[in-house]
Amino acid sequence: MNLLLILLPVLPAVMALGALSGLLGPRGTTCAVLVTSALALVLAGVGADGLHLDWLLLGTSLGLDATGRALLAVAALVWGAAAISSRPLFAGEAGPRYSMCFLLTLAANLGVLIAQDVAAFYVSFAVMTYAAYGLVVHDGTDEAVRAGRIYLVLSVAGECLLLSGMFLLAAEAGNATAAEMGAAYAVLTHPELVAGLLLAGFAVKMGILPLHVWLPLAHPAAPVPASAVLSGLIVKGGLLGWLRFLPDGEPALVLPGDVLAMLGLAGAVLAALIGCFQHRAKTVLAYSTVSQMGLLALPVGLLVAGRGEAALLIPVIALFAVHHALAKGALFLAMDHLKGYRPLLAAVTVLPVLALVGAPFTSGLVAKGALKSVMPDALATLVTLSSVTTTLLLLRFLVLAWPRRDSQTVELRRVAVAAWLLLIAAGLVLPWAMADAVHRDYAFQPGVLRDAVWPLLAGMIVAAVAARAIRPWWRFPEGDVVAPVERLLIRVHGALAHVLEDVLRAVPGPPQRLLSRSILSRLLGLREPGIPWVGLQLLALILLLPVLYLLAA
Amino acid sequence: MSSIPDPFGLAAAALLAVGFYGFVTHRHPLRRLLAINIFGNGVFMTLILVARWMPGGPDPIPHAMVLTGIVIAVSATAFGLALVRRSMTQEDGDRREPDDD
Amino acid sequence: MTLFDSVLALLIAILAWRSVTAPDLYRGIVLFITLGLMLALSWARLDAPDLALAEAAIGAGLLGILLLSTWRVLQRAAPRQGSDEPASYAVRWLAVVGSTVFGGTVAVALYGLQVGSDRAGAEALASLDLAGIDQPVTAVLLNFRSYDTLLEMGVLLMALIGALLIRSPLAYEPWHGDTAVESPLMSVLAKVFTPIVVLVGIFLVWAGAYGPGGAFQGGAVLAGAGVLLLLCRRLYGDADATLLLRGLLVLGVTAFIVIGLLLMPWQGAFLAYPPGLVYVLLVVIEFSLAVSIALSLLLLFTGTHAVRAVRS
Amino acid sequence: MTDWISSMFIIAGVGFFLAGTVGLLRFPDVFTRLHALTKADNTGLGLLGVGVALQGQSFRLAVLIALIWFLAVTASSIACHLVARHNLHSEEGER
Amino acid sequence: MTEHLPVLAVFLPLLGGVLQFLLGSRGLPVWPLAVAALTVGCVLLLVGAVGSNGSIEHAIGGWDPPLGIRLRADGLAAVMLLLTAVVGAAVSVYALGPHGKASPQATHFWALWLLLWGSLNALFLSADLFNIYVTLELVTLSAIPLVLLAGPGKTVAAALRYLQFALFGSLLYLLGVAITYGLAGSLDLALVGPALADGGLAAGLAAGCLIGGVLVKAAIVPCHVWLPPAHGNAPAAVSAVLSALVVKAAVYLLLRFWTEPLAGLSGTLVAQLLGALGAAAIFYGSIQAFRQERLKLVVAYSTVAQLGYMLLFFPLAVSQAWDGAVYHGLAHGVAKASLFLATGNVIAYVGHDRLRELRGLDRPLALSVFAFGLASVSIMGLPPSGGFVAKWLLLSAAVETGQWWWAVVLIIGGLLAAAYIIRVLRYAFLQAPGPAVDVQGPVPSAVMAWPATLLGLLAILMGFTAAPTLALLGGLPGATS
Amino acid sequence: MSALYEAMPLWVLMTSLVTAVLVFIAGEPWQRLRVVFNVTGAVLKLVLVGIMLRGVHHGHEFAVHLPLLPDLAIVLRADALTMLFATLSAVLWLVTTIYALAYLEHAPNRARFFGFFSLCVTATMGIATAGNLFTFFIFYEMLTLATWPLVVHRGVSRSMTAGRAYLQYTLAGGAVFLLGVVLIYALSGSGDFVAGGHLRHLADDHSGMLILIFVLLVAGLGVKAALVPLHGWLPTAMVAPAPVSALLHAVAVVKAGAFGIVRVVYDVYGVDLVQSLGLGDMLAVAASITIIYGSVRAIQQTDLKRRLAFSTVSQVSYITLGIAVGSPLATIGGLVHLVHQGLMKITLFFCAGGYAETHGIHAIRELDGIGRRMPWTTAMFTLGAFGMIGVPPLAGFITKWHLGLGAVSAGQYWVILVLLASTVLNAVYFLPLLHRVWFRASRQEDNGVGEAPPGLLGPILFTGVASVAAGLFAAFAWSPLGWVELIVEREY
Repeated sequence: MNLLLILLPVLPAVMALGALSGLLGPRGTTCAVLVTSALALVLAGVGADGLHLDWLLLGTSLGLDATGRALLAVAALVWGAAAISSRPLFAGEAGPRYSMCFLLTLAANLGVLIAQDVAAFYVSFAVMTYAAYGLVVHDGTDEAVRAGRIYLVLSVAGECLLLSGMFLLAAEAGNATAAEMGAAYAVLTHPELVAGLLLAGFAVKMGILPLHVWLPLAHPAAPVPASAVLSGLIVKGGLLGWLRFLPDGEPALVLPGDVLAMLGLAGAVLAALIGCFQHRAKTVLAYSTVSQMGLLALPVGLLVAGRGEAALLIPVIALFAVHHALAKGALFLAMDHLKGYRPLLAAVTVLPVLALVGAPFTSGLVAKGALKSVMPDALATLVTLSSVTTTLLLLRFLVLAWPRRDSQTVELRRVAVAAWLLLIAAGLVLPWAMADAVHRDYAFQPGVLRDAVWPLLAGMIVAAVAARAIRPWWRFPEGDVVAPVERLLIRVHGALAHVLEDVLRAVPGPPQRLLSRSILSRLLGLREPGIPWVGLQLLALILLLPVLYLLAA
Repeated sequence: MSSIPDPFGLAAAALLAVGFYGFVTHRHPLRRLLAINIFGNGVFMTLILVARWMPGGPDPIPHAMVLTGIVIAVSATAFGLALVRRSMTQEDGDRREPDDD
Repeated sequence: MTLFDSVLALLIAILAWRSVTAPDLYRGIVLFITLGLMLALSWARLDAPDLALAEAAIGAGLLGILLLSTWRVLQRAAPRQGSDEPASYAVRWLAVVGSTVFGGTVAVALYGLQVGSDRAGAEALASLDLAGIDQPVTAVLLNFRSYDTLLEMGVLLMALIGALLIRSPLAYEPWHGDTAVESPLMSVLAKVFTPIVVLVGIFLVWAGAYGPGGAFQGGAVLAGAGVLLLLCRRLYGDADATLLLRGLLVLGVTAFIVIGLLLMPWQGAFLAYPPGLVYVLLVVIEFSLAVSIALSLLLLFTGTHAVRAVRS
Repeated sequence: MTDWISSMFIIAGVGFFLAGTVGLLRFPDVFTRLHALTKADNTGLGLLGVGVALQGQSFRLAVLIALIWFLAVTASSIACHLVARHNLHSEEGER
Repeated sequence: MTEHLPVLAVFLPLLGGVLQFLLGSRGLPVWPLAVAALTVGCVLLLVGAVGSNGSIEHAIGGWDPPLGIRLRADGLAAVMLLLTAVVGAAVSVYALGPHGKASPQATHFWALWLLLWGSLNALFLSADLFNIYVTLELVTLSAIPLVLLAGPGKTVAAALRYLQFALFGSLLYLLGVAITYGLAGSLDLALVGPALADGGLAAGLAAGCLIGGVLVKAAIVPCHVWLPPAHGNAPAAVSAVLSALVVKAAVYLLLRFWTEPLAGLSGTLVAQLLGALGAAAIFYGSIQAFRQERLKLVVAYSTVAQLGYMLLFFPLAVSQAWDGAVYHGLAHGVAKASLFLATGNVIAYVGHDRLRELRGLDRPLALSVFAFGLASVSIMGLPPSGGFVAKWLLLSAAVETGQWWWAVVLIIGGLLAAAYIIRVLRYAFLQAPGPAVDVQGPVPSAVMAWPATLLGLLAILMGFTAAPTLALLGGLPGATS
Repeated sequence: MSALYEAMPLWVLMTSLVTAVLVFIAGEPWQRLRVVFNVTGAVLKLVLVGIMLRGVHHGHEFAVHLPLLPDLAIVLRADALTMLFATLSAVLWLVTTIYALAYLEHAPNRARFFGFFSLCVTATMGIATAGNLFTFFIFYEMLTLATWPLVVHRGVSRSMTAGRAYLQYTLAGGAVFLLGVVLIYALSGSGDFVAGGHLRHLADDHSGMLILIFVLLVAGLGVKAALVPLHGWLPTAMVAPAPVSALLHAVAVVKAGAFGIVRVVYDVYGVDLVQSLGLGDMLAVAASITIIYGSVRAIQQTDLKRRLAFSTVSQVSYITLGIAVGSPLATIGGLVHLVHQGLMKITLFFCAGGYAETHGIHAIRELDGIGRRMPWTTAMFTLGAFGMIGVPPLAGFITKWHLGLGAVSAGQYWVILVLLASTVLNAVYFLPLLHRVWFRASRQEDNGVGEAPPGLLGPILFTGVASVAAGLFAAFAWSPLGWVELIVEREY
């Protein structure tokens, strides 16, 4: 069974090469993805014990821990739906390239899920990052290229942080697997430095507050199925990194854990507020991802700071991640189907919105409920406050995304809608199935229900008031902080280039310039001495020799 | 050993000096050949002096050396003179490289 | 006698200086010939009779006539070139200082020479009887250091080949009998003098065995006779040499080498003569050398491949 | 006794040489100088030869000196003739 | 029998040359080649004999020194004879091309060439001061007419200047011999040493004249002005021999005098002076070579430069420096002969050697350009070549004796050599419409192309097999002194 | 073992030497014969190297002694380190020969080209199998001489100036190196390569001299290893035809310099002596400056091959950096990069050659949208580029990984900063290239010319896959990394 594990990333990778050469048509690509998803589902269901291949790369060990299995199931579903909905893109003019990127990202994503040791994880993580660039920049518009560039810059920066963290970790602990992480940190000389670097590295991918700027730019620029996968699954890669490579409860790691928690909470609130003032539905959704990831960072921060035992926190984090992935994936895929005026479909999209907000009887309820259950109550209230901001954000989304009456009807693709609906259904059912008994009955306690409803109502009231009060709806630039920073960087780069230019010109060229023209010309101007002078020199020589002999005697 | 300095020693030194002077200062090849011959005669004079100063009669070996030297000098000079004749009688154009300055 | 010697030495020095610094070439050459004669005289005084003869015959005589005839050829080709300006002032001044210092050093070195008695010369004189010739110089030339003499003949041959290659001969065209140019006395000169000179030459070669003289001096005198005939238009230079003439030219060298190589296996060394045959061999070698030298010097003078008598 | 006679001869010879040299220096043109040289020097040489032969006390030496004197005389006279002819021709050529 | 070999080595070519002059053009291609083959055979036998049982002596005429003259074939002489035989054989084969039966003055060429070969052998074997004077004259007076063979018109001035310097050098040398004889009373190299050692001013002057005379013949820098016009205008075969052997013989004499007659004299300062002369030769020669516009002049000036390396032995004076200097002589001899023969082929094909118009030659003259390349590797002293081994030995000697400045001279010399050689090689590779042709000669035949290539290959091979040659050479004579 | 088997390094050398001679003799018209010579030579060499590899793996010592001077011999010895470089050269020679045969289909002077080409490989093999400094120097200079005709192969004035610059640098470097070698032989009496170096006993009283010699040796080798002040010749030498710049400037010549530095540091001085004399830091600083400088200059270049050349300048210094840091892990990183950089860089140069040959693309801005028309070449180019950046599954990552670990274990933390800076810089000058290749619409009209001809594409694919395999299967026993671990474990 565990041999199948290795097949997960290898199959799509091989298919990607086929896609590049054009042998694998659009139909072939979709089938490939579906087959891989099916395999993933089977593995998620059955579960697989660890596999260690010492000849691959630096000695890779693969395996499926709890969160891994959960996310694997979700990944199968979301990738399958995204593949079905991006079938026209596979057939497009840049089809082979898009399908290669799509399959490569799928392979890397699955790799991330099953990789247990540091090197293998980093391999899949890096390939996922670079392959995703292909998805972000697919349209080729200037906006996409700019988003891609920022995405790359930040990703490369993130990779550097990760790399240095790993060097420090692996230098002392060798290629440690997730299981031995606790022991590894004990032996490290500067555990807090390593943890800090790893946290920051994965935070870039998760879009935690200061490093989130690429997300609101990249996701809207990418085509719809790509952004669905980006928001739903690839972002979760960072989460897995945290869970696997940061020990829980290390005394030295209190500071990084708390910092993460604070940033997560701030992110959840601020991102939602900024999101409200956006003018494109996909950007709003992107900001919603940033805010949800902030929420998710909170329990991880606590885990790392040792403020809660792992056994409680990890299932909650997994549950919340699954819930978010399914809901966000469905919402992004919906954008495809809301093009034509179809009120019925629009109504269906409200379901994942409600789930995200945490309305009763939705997956959000059990996920948020579980989240609050493990929190100290002060933080729990803050989490409920974040539900308000999330409601505001998603209302903004609904306002923007609701199909206008006059928009021209677009021919509906039956299969895509069916897959989308399946996804929504799974979104509603799966978290409930996953949550264990404690969470389920906790969700139905009266207090929790009350907490689930009042933020919804409060959100609606504030939205109504705001709609009237702020007449010209403010316009925050997408990716908020990035625009000024980018301008600053461009100016600095220009200045640096000039300085470099002068320095290089000052450095002397190849050696012949060293022999300055005058010396060389004078040397070459040397003419043969005439015979008289030669005679004199000979005479001088003959007289000099006896003198030297006498002197030396 | 001869009591007072043998006058011919000075003559030999004079010949050598004049020969060297002639070789250095003169540009015309014929005059230079003359100077070389004078220098040669100076050397032969030295050899003969050395032969004469040996106690017990003139030493035949330096004499043989001088004789051989004279024949070689003459043959070389004859060859030189032929060269000079050829270089001078060629049409003046390319006759003399601007070698002596 | 030292007074005579010092006057002679002073005369030589002055002649040499005047010859080098003579304003024009002709004067230089004439002074050089006189210097040659004076040198011959001084070497006679330094009791080196062989060398005096050689210097007079070869150094002054043959070289003199060569210089004069070359000068005449140059005179006809480029009249003014004899007296071109000497080198720059600085060079001349430095040359004077340099050469006087050089002369002085040589003089000091010569007079400081402690000439010992255990010399190669003494040994040569001691083993003279083994050499089969009682004239020491000729014994050294033909027996003790015969290798040098052999190589020297090679030099002569090479110089001749070199001169031939240059193809600028002094050859005098055959005389066609127009008396306006020729004075009657020339035929007298040729008829009276030539036999005497040839006689003296042969005598000199023969006398080498027991007194001053020898192949070189004799050969030179014979060459002189040849030159005389040339000047009197009895001989003229000719381009194609017969095998016989070339044979005579190389006779000296070949005889020497062949005798040396043939005797080597028996005597154990190159040019080691068997005691019995020493005298005979040396005479044979002496005469072949003389013939080669005479002919070589004559051809060196004419610069042609051969000389041919005028059919009157 | 013979010393007296030989010294007499030698002094006469030198005298003739002296005359010849003075002639050489003083005479205006080529021909006169040639004349002085050949005549005076040859006789001077003859006298010197006799003087030296007397000193030498051997008949063979005397014959040799006579032969040398004879050669010297013929050579110098022919030489003088040729030089004169040459100058004569060259002067004719110039005029 | 072996002690007769030196005599045969000298007199076979001499007799051959004389008889060639006698026979005229009748026995042309066969006779000289036969004599050449015999000489090479004799030299090889001699070298073999020296290799196996040390130096061989032969007193000529049966008279032992100080009276008679002795021929001595020791390590150094054997090595130089071997070099002469190798280069001689190659040049003889090459000369069949331009100086074959039909060419003008062929008899004179072959006569003079055999005489030159004989005199070179005589010089290397001679161990008597005056005899060396005579052999030096022999070598010069056979070399100068050979230069004239390239058409008297354009070579007479060069030959005249060469003769003047050669004559003056020889007479200066003879003055040295005279004073030495005065001091020592004998002429044999071995016997003269002690007398010169305590001779004071006279010995100093004698040594000065000896060295001065030989420096003129060896064309070391102040007195090199006669070499470039002579070697530059001579026919290819002749300039190869001149540069590789004749000039080398003079430097050989310097080495010989330094280690035998003048060994007694305390020559530390003189050694540094000679080293300085060598360095000046290297720099001046290279810079002039870099300036020349004609290919043969570049190669001629390169000779002036390369001879400087052999002079570096004197200041170093350790046995390694001795091996290095002699081995450099050999490597340079072989490489320089190859260069000149290759240049000869170029001139035979194109009619001129103006460097700027020699483009695109590597197609028609592939073999010659290849030979030129191989030889220039040795000239530049780059591995794997004989030149490099010599440079290595000299460098190690310089470093061991702590005189690092000679090491710097060697290094810079190598770079300068590379500068002027690459400037020439560049034209072979330059892709252009082909060389400007004055008179289109035929593509050089095998007999002209292969000698140069074989010599080039030998120069490279010498980079690998230095041990046997150095064993033959034997260490620094009188290394103990 | 039979003497024949013992002298295996010599036969390896002879195969390419004999090929060179045969090709020269065959001359221009015999095109088909020349192809046969070349290919058989390359294959034969590969087989022999394979046999030697197996032999060395079992611990068998191959050695050949050619006595040159009484106390000095040319020694050809095959130890583990030799086999690393020899295998790389042998494999890449075969690949490049096939590539060159296709590339120079109708070019003039091919006999001359392939002759000197084989000579170069002989020199490289010589460098790899050299047993002492003297033999190393002989083949080091022979390499210069053999490469010059290739650089000036085109014969146009531009390649002539490039040739001159190349020679000025390399000959000057060679001279300095010779001085160093002579000093070593004078000081210690022998220059043999002995694991752990043979100069330790001189350390106390000759430290000053040892430092001077080290500087000389590294300067001499630095020219070919393109350390910063001495790298000027590499970008200008890009004028040479693609196979030349591929094998020589990305693999043989540049690697010879780096390999030399490895030999000097490990087998002449010994690591601890180098560290104790403080030379390790000096070398590390020099290498770091080169890495940064090379990358910065690469960013500025507009011509593709010049950018790759500067990238070579910076990448080769990884090897020097790995050695300079000195800890076993860093050494592994440095040495394995010798192979990885070879594979990746040769792929990039092959692709550049492919672009130039099929579409006449030289400048970077002409690369737009080539991915669509030459997907496979561009895919390999992408793999090579990512490898250069150090993206994980590829070989580059393995090197960076080990260098990083080595640096940390040696306590040189600043080295990690250098590694990261170089990764960022590499990304800055490779990623826009990749973007332009894949995501830009191509400006040139579609003239029907599609993928590169098979002769070019085959080698590209081979080297591309090889670089991926070297990364993926790194831990495999027979992979470059496995072999390097064997070296490190044997040497120290």
